Amino acid sequence: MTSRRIRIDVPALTRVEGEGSLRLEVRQDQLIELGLSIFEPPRYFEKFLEGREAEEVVDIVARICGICPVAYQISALNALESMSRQMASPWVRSMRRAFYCGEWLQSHALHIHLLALPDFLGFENAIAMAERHPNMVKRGLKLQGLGNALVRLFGGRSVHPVGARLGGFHHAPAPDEVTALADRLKAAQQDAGDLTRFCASLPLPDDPQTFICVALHHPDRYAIESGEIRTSTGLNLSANQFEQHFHETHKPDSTALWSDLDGQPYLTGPLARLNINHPQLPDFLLTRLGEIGLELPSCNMFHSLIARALEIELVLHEAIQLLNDYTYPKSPYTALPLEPGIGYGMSEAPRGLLWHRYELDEKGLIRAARIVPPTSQNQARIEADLHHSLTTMGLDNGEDVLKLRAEQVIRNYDPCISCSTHFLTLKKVET
Amino acid sequence: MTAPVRYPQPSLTCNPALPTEALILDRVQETEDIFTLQLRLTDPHQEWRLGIQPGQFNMLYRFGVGEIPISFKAIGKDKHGQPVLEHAIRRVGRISGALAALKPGDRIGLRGPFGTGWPLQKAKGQDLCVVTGGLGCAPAVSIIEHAFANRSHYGHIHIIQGVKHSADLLWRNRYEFWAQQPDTTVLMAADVAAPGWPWYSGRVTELIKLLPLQPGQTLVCCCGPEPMMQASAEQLILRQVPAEAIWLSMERNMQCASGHCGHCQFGADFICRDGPVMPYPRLRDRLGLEGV
Amino acid sequence: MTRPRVAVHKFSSCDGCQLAFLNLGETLLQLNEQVDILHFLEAGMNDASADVDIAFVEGSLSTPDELTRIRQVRANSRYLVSIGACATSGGLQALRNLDGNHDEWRDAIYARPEFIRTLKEVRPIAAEVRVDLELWGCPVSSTQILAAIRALLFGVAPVDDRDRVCLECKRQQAVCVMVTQGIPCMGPVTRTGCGALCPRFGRDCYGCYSPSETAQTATLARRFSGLGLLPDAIARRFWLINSQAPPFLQTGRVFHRSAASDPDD
Amino acid sequence: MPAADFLPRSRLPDLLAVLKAQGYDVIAPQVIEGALLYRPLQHCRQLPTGIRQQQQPGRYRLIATDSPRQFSWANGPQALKPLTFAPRETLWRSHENDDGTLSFEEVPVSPPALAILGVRGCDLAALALQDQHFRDDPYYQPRRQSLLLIAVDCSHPAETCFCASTGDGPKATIGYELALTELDDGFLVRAQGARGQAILKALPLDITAPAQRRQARHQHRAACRQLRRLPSFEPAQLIQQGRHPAWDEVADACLGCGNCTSVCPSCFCFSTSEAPDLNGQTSSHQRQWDSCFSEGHSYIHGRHIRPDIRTRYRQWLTHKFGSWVEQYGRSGCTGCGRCISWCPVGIDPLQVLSRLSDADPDEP
Ligand SMILES: Cc1cc2nc3c(=O)[nH]c(=O)nc-3n(C[C@H](O)[C@H](O)[C@H](O)COP(=O)(O)OP(=O)(O)OC[C@H]3O[C@@H](n4cnc5c(N)ncnc54)[C@H](O)[C@@H]3O)c2cc1C
Ligand code: SF4
Ligand code: SF4
Ligand code: SF4
Repeated sequence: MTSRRIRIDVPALTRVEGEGSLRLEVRQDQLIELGLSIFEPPRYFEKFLEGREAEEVVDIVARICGICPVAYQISALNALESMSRQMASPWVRSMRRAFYCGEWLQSHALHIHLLALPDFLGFENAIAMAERHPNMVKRGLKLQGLGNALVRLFGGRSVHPVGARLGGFHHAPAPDEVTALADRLKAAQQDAGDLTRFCASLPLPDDPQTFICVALHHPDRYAIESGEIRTSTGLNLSANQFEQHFHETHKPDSTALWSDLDGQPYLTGPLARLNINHPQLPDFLLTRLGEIGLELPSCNMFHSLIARALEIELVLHEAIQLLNDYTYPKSPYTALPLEPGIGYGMSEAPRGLLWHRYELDEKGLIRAARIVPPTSQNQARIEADLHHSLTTMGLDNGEDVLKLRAEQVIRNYDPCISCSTHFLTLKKVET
Repeated sequence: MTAPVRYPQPSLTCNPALPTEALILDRVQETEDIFTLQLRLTDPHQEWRLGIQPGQFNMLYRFGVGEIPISFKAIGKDKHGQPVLEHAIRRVGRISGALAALKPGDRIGLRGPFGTGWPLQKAKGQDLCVVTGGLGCAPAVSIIEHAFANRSHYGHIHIIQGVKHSADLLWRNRYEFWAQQPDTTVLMAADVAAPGWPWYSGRVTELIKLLPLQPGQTLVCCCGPEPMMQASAEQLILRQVPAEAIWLSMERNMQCASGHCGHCQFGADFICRDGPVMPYPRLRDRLGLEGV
Repeated sequence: MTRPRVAVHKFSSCDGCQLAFLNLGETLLQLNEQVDILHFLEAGMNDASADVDIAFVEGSLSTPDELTRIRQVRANSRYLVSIGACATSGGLQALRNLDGNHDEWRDAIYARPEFIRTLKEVRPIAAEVRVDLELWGCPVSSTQILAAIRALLFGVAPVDDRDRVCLECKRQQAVCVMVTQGIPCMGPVTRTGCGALCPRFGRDCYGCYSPSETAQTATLARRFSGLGLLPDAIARRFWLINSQAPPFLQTGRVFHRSAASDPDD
Repeated sequence: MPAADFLPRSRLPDLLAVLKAQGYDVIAPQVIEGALLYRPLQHCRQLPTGIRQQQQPGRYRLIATDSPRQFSWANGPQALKPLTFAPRETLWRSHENDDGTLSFEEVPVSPPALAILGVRGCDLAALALQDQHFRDDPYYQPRRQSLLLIAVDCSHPAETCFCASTGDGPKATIGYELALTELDDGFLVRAQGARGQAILKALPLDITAPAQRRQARHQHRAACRQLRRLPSFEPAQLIQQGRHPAWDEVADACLGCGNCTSVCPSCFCFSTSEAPDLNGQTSSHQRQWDSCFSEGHSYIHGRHIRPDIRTRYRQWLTHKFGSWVEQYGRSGCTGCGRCISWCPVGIDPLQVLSRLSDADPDEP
C-alpha cells in the first residue's frame, strides 16, 4: 500500500452559526490530527453581567446569541426567579412555553432547510437548492417564518425580543392576534408532517455509535422551558447539582473549554431529548414514529435531523394547544421580589441544555454569573463523533468525501458558535 | 332618518397630490453639477401644467427615490417646435443626484405648477431689475427670458448678478447676449475674480449703487441667499426704490408643495403656497431672524 | 444586466444581524434575483476574498486577526455597510472597554490566557476602515437591510433617519411609559428604526438603536434622577448596548463618576 | 311643556343602538395601557366608568373610583387627530413599467362611517382648526366627512387644562352633532344640524328636572375654574423675541422629543417618504407625522435652519401661539393641556409664554 497523506483544512465552516474551522490530517490512513476550532472571540458576557440589576439580565443575555435569544432569556429567568419566594403565574408559565416553541420552530426549520439539507441533497447552499426544489425550500422558510411570528407575538421581534421580563411579560398579546396566529400554525401542521416524512426518507448514513444523552425531563410534558436533568446513565439532577457532575476543562493543546459529564463526553440537543423523552410525545407523533420506522432511543447521530423535524411537529402542536387556551390576563406579569443568594436555572435551547447561575447581592445587583451553553457541552462529543465517523467510513476515502462527511457531522449538531460567552478555541498556533 | 354622509372619492385627475409622467427629451450638462432637463408631459390632458409662470415651481419625482421642488426655468422648443418644459437642477444630494443620473428617454414624475410667480402684471410698463446672487438661479433666468420674449411690456431691463468666484458664472453667453440688447444693463460681480473677468469684483450690493435706476417705476425681482437678498433690498430702498416694488424668491424644505406639510413655514407664510415669490415688506421683519 | 455582487461578513457578534437576511422568508429568494450573494458563511456561500459591490459587515473588531480581515474586506468592496450595534458602536461587548480591565477578565476566565489574542478594546468597524453607510440597531431589521439594498440598486444613498423613538412611538399610538408609569425610557434620545417596539410593548426603550440626532442625554439623565434613579443606575441606562456612542458614553461617565464619589451609595 | 332632553344612564345603550342602526361604527375612550384611548365600543360596560385622572406636567395617571360616571376625566393622549390625519399613510403608488414608462395610481381613502362618543370641546375646536388647514386634502377630507361627533361637556378638567381661558371649553359649543352633559344619573342631550336632530329624535328621552338643570349649571361653573390659564401676550411679537433668555432656559430643559407636537390636536406637520418594493417595480409614496422638533423639518441642502433645540422649541411655540393667529385667525392652542402632561420632562409652554413677557435684558 502506498503511503498517503491528506490534509483537510476548512478555514471557515459554512452553514453553521458563528465562525469555526476544522482541521484534520490523515497519514497512512491514520488520523493523526483532528481539530474543530472556534475562533469566535470571547465576549465576556459573564463579566459584564456583574454589577447589573436583575431586571437588566434578560436584555443582556439575549445578545449572547441571535439564533436562540429566547433560550437565554428563559434560562436566566428560571435562575433569577428561583431566588424569589413566589412563582410566576400559570398564565406566564404557559405563555413562556409558547414563546419558546416559537424559537424551536424557527431554529429547527432554519437548521434543516438552510444549513443541513443542502448537504444531503448535494447543493452548496439553500438558495442553489431552491432552484431545483423551490417548494421544499419555501416550505422551510414558511415554517421558520411562523416560528419567528410566534416569538414576535410575545417578544415584538424574533431576534433579541423585548417582551420577556422578570415575573412574566411586559405585554400580553391581543386575543385576536393570538387566534390569527393559531390558525396559521394549524394550517402548517400538514407541512410539518410532510417534512418529517421527507427527512426520514433521506438516505442518511447509518453509523451507530455509543454516547451519553443528557436532556431536561419534566414529569408532565416534553421538557422545553423547564425540567430537571436526566442522563442516559441514569442520573437525575436539579439545576444546582449541575456543577457537581459537569465540568469544564481545557484540552492541553487547545484553549477551548470542554464540558464533560463525570469525565465523559456527552450529547445534548434534539436527539438526546428525543431519546430520553420520547414516551411523552403526543399520540400522533408516537404514530408518526411507527410510520417512519424510527426506533428510539437511536444511536445514529444522523437521526438528529429527523429529531428536529419531529420536534417541529411537537412545538406546532404544543403552541396550538397553548394558544387555543389563551386568555387575556389581568396583568402579564407578577412582581417577584428577589432575595440575595445564588440562583440556578436551565432550559432546553434548540441545540440543547442551557444552564445559568447568578449570584445576587443585597442591592439586587449581580455579583457573579456563569453560563454554560449547549455548544461547549457538545464540543467533546463532536470531536469524538468526527473521529468515529471518519474512521468507520474509511480514511482511504477521497479528500472531498472525507471533508463533506466531516462537515455533515459537525452541522448535524447545529453548533451555535456565536454563543461564546466565555470559551474560545483558536486555530492551533503553528510553529 | 339621515344616513351617514359619504364623501365622494377624489378623482384621479384632480388629486393635486398625484404626479403625472414627464418624458426627458434632452439633458444638457451646464456645469459640472448643474444640468437642464427638457421635459414633455406624456398625458395630453396634463398640458395645462405648461401654463407655469416664471417664479413658480414643480415637484420633480424620481421613481422609487422621491420628490424635490425645482423652479421653472423656461418653456423651450423641441426639434419639432413643440413647447417643452425646462428645469435646471443642481446636483447636491440624494434626489437631485438621482435625477442627474437620468438620460433622454427616461421618465420622471411631475406635480405642479405650485406657488406664486413673479408679479408679471404689476411689472408691465415698468423697468425691470433682476438681482441674483449665487449659482444658476433658475427663477431669475426664467423672468429674464420671459422679459426678452415680451420685450415691449417692459422698460429698461437691469440685470445684476453676483457670484462667489468668477468661474461660478453660469450661462455666461446668455449674460453676454443680454448685455448686447438695447435698453439693457448687465452688471456682474465676483467676490473673487480670475484674471480676465471683464466685470466687477465685489458684492452685489456695490453694483446696486451703480445702477441707473428710476426708483418710482422699477420692479425688482431678487433671488439668492437670504442675507444677500436682504442686503440688496436695503440697498435698493436706500436708492429710493419702494419696498413694495421689491420681490424676493424664498426657499424652505418642502414635502408636499400644497401648503399642508408645514415644513416650508416662514413665520405665518407657507413658502410653497404664499411664496416662493413674495414682496419684501411681507418678509422684512422676519428675514435674518435666526431659526425662522 | 449584471446583478450587484454582495457579501455578508461576520466579526465579533451574536449573528443576530445576519438573521435579518435569513429571516426574510421567501423574500430571501427574491433578493437572490436582485443581487448575487458571493459570500455569506452562514447561508453557505464561501468566497471571502471576492470583489463585491456591497459588503455588509456584522460585528465588532476584537482580535488582531479581525483587523487584518476588515482591511481586506474594505479593499474588496465598493460600498461597505456596517450593520448593527456591534459594527457601528462596538455593541454590548464593548462594555469591557469601560473598565479597562480586559486583561484581568481574560486571565480570570482562561487557564492559558497567553493563547487568547484579543484587542484590549472592542472597536466599531469605522474605527478601522472607511464605512459608507451605518445601519444601527441591535439587531438591525430586515426592513432596514432591504431599504438599503433597494436604494443602492437605484443608485442612491439610503435615507439616514436619525429621528427619535418618541416620534415613532406617537405615530404608532403607543402610550408613553415614562408619563403614565414613571419608567425611565431611553426613547427621547434613541434613534428610530425599530418602530418603537418597546413602548408598544408597554416597556421602556433601552437604547438599542443608538443615539438620535441632537440627543439631549444630560437632560434625560436629570429626568431619570427625578424619577428616583440613583447615579449608578443612570449610568447603567446609558452604558448598555451602545455604550461607546459618544453622547451615551459621555453621560454614562458623568453619572458613573458621581456614583463612585457618592459615599451614601 | 318643556322638551324632553334627559337620557337616563340606563338608556345610554339606546344611543349606541340608534347609532348602529344608522350605520355607524361607534368608538369611545377606553382604559388601555393606563390611558384613555379611542377604541371600538361594543357595549357601554367598556366605557371608563368611575375613572378619574391626575394630570400634571409630565405625569398622567388614572384612578378608579366607585362613581357611576363614565366621563369624569379630562382627556386621553390623543384627540381626534389620528382619526382624520393618519399617523402614516400611502398617498399614491407609482409603477415603472417594462417599457420604462411610469404610471401613478391613487390610493384612495374609504373610511367607514364613525360615530365618536366622548369628544371634548377643546378637541372640537382643534378639529375645526385642522378642517381649515386640510380643507382641500383628499386624504383628510373623506375621513373627516365620515365622522359623527358626540361631545360630552367636560366636568372634570385636569390640572393641566386651560380651555376656559382659550374659550374652547369646558362646554362643547361648536362642531358636534350631539352633545351630552353628564350628571350622576344620566345625560342632558342637545343636538346640532340635521344629523344630530335625527338622532336626538330617535332617543327615548325624559324631561329634565329643574334640580338636574341646576346641577348641570353648577357643574359647568366649577369646571370653568381651572388652575391654568393662557397668559396675555402679543402673538405677532413672539417671533421677534429671538434673543430672549427664556429660549435658552427652555432649551436646557427640553428633550426635543416632539411629543408635544404629536399629542397636540392641531399640529399638522408631516414628512413624506418613498417605500419601493424590493423588485424595484412599484413604489409607495407615503406621509407620516413629523414635528418641528425633527432635524429634517428645517433642513435645506447645506444647512439646518433650526439646528438646535432652542430654535426648534421657538418654532413650535411661536407658531402655535403666534403665527397661527395670522394663518387661521386664532391661536393654534385650544387649551387641552396635552403638551404639558405628555411632555416626558413636564415643560409647560404657558410658563414659557409668561417668562417671555418678562422684560428681556438684551432686547431693546
Ligand atoms: C421653491 C424652490 C425652488 C427650487 N428650485 C430649484 C431649482 O430650480 N434648481 C435647483 O437645483 N434647486 C432648486 N431648489 C432646491 C432643491 O429643491 C434642493 O436642492 C433639493 O431639494 C435637494 O434635494 P436632494 O435630495 O438632492 O438633497 P439632500 O441634501 O439629500 O436633501 C434631502 C431632502 O431635504 C429636502 N431639501 C434639501 N434641500 C432643500 C431645498 N433647498 N429646498 C427644499 N427642500 C430641500 C428635500 O426633501 C430633499 O430631498 C428649489 C427649492 C425650492 C424650495
Ligand atoms: S414611551 Fe418613551 S419613546 Fe414613547 S413617547 Fe414616552 S419617552 Fe418617548
Ligand atoms: S424601543 Fe429602543 S430598545 Fe426597544 S427596540 Fe426600539 S430602539 Fe431598541
Ligand atoms: S398647544 Fe398644548 S394645550 Fe394647546 S392644543 Fe396643543 S397640546 Fe393642547
